[in-house]
Amino acid sequence: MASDRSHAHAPVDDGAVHAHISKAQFYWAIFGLLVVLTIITVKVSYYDFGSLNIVVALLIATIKASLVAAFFMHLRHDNLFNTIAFLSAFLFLSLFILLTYDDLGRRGQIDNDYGGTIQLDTGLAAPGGLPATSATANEASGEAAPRSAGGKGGGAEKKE
Amino acid sequence: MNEQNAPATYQLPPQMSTVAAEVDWLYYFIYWLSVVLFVAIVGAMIYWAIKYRERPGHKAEPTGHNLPLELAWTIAPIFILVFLFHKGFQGYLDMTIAPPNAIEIRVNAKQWSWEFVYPNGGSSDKLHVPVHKPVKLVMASADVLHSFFVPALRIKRDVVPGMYTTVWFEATQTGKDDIACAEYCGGRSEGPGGELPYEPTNDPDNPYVSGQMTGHWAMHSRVYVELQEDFDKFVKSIGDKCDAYRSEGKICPGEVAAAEGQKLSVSKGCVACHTTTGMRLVGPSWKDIWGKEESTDKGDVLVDENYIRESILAPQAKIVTGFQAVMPTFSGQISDPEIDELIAYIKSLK
Amino acid sequence: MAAIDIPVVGGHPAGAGDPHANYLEARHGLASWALTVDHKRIGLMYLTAVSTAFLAGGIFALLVRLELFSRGRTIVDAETYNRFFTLHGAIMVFLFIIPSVPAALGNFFLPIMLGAKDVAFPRLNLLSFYLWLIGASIVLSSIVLGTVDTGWTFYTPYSVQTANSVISMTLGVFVLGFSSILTGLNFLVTVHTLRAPGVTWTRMPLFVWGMYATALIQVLATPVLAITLLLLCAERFFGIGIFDPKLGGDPVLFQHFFWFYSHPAVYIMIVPGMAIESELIATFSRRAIFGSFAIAMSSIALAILGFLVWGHHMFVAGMSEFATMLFSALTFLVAIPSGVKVFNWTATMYKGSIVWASPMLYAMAFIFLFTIGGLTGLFLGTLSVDVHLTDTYFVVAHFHYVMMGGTVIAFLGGLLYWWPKMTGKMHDEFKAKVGFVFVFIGFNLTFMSQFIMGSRGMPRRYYDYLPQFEPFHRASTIGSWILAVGLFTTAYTLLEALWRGKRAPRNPWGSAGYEWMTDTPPCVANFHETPIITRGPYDYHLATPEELNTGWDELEAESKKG
Amino acid sequence: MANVSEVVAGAPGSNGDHAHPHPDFLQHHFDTPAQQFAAAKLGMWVFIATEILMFGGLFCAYAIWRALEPDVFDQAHHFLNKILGATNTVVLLFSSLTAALAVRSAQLGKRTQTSIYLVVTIACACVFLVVKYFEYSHKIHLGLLPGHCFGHPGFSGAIQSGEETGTCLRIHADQPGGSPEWVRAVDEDGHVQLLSPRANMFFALYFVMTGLHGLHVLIGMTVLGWVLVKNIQGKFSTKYFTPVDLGALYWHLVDLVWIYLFPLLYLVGKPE
Repeated sequence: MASDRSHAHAPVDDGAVHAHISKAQFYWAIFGLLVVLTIITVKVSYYDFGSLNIVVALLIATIKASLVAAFFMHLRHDNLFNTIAFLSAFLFLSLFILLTYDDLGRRGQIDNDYGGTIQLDTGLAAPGGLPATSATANEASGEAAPRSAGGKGGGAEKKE
Repeated sequence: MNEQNAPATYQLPPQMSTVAAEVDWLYYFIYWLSVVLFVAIVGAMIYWAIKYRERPGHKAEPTGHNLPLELAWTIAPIFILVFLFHKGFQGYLDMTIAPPNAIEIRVNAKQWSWEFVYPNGGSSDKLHVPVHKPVKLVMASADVLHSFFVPALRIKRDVVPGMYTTVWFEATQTGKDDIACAEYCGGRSEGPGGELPYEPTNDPDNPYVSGQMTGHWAMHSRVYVELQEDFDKFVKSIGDKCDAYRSEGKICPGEVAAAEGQKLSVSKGCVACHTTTGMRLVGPSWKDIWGKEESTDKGDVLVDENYIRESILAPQAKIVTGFQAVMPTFSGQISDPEIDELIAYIKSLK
Repeated sequence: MAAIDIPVVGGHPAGAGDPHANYLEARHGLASWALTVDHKRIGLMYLTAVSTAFLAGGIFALLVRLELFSRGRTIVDAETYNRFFTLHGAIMVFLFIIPSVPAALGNFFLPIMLGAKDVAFPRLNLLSFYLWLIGASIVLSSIVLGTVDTGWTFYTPYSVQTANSVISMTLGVFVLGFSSILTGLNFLVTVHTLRAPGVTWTRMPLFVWGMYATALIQVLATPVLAITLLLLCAERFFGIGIFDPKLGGDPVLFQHFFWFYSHPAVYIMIVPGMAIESELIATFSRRAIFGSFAIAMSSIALAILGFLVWGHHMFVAGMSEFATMLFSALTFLVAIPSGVKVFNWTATMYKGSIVWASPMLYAMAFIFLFTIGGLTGLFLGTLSVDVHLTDTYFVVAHFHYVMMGGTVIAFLGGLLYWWPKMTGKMHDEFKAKVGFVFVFIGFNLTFMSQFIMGSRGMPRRYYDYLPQFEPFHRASTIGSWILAVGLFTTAYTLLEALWRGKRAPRNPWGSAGYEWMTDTPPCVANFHETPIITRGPYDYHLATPEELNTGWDELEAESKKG
Repeated sequence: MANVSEVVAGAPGSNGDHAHPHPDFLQHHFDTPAQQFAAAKLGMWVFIATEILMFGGLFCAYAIWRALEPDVFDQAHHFLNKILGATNTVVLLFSSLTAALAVRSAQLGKRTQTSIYLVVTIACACVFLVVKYFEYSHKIHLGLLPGHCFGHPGFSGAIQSGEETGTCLRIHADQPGGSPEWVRAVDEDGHVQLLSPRANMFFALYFVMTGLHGLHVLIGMTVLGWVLVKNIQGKFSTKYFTPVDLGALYWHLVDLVWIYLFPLLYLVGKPE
């Protein structure tokens, strides 16, 4: 890592700033690509891939994001550590989401009374929360219940 | 924890549940492990600090390297840690997953009281359980986070609004212990008449009497571990006597209903805010309130069945002048017959 | 130090004064402090600020202990008590410990130890200080506006329902968060871009490594606190319901959000303490730190592992069994780097030449107390035992042993150690040692008794308690008084040095550390010319006698002449 | 001091180093413009990382609630207009392009060109906000403003229960066996939908996420405006264009966040 200083002086160590300058047309090309991807992502949203919907959408979004980061934000020709700093943010964010989901997404899977929002036998919603009627009325209105009786755990099971 | 059974050891309360022994064994294992490590580290530190103290003619040796040693004290702990994790998780599962034959008792927590509802619908503010029988508590909170903690049973579990949590135990000996709230849930010092008095008692069953400052710490209750027959007697005694009449299609006599209502006023925590002595607390006293014209923010109303029912289910609807709109709704937590019984009780206070 | 007069090239910030002048005397007047961009002056201002916060938080602590001295009402009513312990926690955590070592001592010494003239962004550095001031005043304004009684953790739904000035408190903490981020960002960039020639990553002082690890956490964790507090405010203002069960939200989700910051924050608090510890042990053992690279790496390891274990604050909070298992397993990993550090420090003293100076006393106390704090962590990481101990005084004692027995003790040691370099004045060693004895005894009395009542089942945050706990509470309260005496003695010792202390030489402790190679107090540019580093900061066997010379004799001679 | 600090003329970082002149934009504690530039860039990237984690909290909340209540989210997302969202996406992407071009012309020292690109960027930002304004007002008109008054078209609920701390939703929840209001409204595809009170969560996340993003748009506009002024004053050159670069980086971040917000809020879910 001690190479940072030389990075700072790269490429020629005369102390002056040597930024990589791309052609204007190149930037326009990237923009065109981004617009195309935007159109694609809207178009595919009219087809149903079931649980893959979010995967497809995020995949395209990630391609767009990488284009912006790599070329508009010059990461491609920038100090490597900047890229590391940038990516580490996503790493820690994913840790945050995954470990949190490991709780909320998997409650009530071993014992339904533990972590459920609705009692299976009585159908009573836990006090202090939204009244159960909102769930039952939901069925009445012909929609799927927002949360199955299994509560959060149930919701998660449905997804898996 | 309490006067009957003094702490089992200097550090830990008496063992009254099947998991206690396991937990305590692990506790003392870690304890002695720590003592050994602590003595080794601090001992070496002090010994060297004296042996190699700066003095004329003594010079520090340049630090060498000892990779094996460093690797040793990096890797060796891993084995201990894996062992601790394994034992700890085992114990945790034992106290989390209740056996299917467990008696189910519902626990309703609210600021600042516990209510225990038994399979026959009867409820009390103290927990009675049979000895040598697995008991599963299904807990819910009406307002904020609470935590159900019984030291001698080695169990603790947060009670979360909008979600059910459970905890189970099997008591190994008859006796008593304290139930404490272990998750901070606020407090109250001010009544409408200004600052509330405060004087704890030495009665282990009721150290904090109602009508005083209350809060997180005062959410105290007791667990009584009894022989099966005593437990059965107790459950029967709190069972709803009016049910008997209703089951025969008869109307429950006023005085019986009133007696049931009185029990409810305690178990539902009404007494925390409403006295029956005429003393003014957070809410109006129930003494002589029946049939009275009360002035509310929505004009005068007659205190009758309808008004009381409404005040229990939708407390915010009409607020008696001079009182705050602080009462939570009991809708979903109290049955119609129970409301009738409370009404009968309030009637009887005339 | 050979002052070869070569003008420091490059524009100097308006009013930094002559780069070769003593930074304290380079310029005078209030503006020269209020508008300074000199990291040393900013460090001093931070030091004053956090010390004031420490005093405030300490007073609340004493009040809390006093209320608990006997059963029933002792001095205040229940709600006031709840506000006291909330303020104690919030002030100590957000106003004192988090900025204490990095922003005060780190600001002062990190650039010097790198041979740099300043931190990378001096103006941001000053901004961070003023953000601290603003944040602190908002937090304290909440006292006037009704005072928060939620505990420093602001757990929902209570924090949404309670009729207190939660918003001003959270907004204040929000601002403080930015001040902390700016400090961390500054340190990261400084370490990466401003190391003097020869200061390779392996030669970087362990104090700098600690600051670097801390900065990583500050930068990566604090933003999540910011969004958490914003959501909490939105919850109170509009009731958007993400954390409020009444609206379909989940209060346990709030705890995840809160602890994703606040657990790493624990390492923002302790890693700097460890960083100081390494410097003290090396200097007063006259010996390179044993396995110093391992210590550096363990700081980084702590910084990263710190992000994976937040769930151990929530073992009984209603988490899924899966998450509980995972978090418990990950939690144990933290023990390894912590252990490595303690072992290495102890091993360093072996065959050293131990100087029983006041900073070294604190350094040894650190090992003593931090070992207890760390080992009691094993109880709490072990699930089945934690179920019994969590939310009791055992936890309170545990984190005080780590936070106060670790960070604060190291902070005091560091202050005594660097005081001569910062102020140019030497404190009275005897008074310092007396202060230490009181601190050490008082601290252990206060918190050891809390371990026992905790394991016996005394829950936290109680205004009143059952009769069987009274003796322990009594002992704890008396201990807090002894502790207070010790702290005031130490504070007096340091302040007394300012007007009565004798002039300090360049290297009063005879250390080989880089920071001692420049003037006492340092010149505005830190070094008269950028140093070329050719040895490690602890290489006593490579350091020349001239470097290790304390300079006391020269001062003697001078004073005889003059 | 012998071997710790000595003067080596010309050694990188030495104060005695006269190898290159120190222009006035070079701060006292840096040795070379390159060093200062690298520091500034790294600082900006670290700051960007913090911004990502700040939004990260919201993305986490979104991920959790969407996983727990997929149906509610699916139903609710039909109330967002894909076309408007896509338009805004393209607008932001274009502003990103002009920002990048502004940096390029700054690097080449073309002052006027830089100014023009910056102006275009800021203009796009305004367009974005205007579109957002229309989207917001439509939601509020439908009564989809999350919180106390969810389900009360245009705040009317707030007025209805104005005397009671304005908590429309809670009051409904507190009525005897009462449930919070169900919202009957026409979604963007013209279907009448009956929204469960739990849909409040989706709109809470929608308004908080886009709101915080909108705030960043405003900040970005301010930053770029400041850079524009400096540029017009001719503070920048081929040797020193750091502020333009950093300002643009910040703007790209705003773009990045939106690139994820758009599909997550507007597109994810079963098509009608």
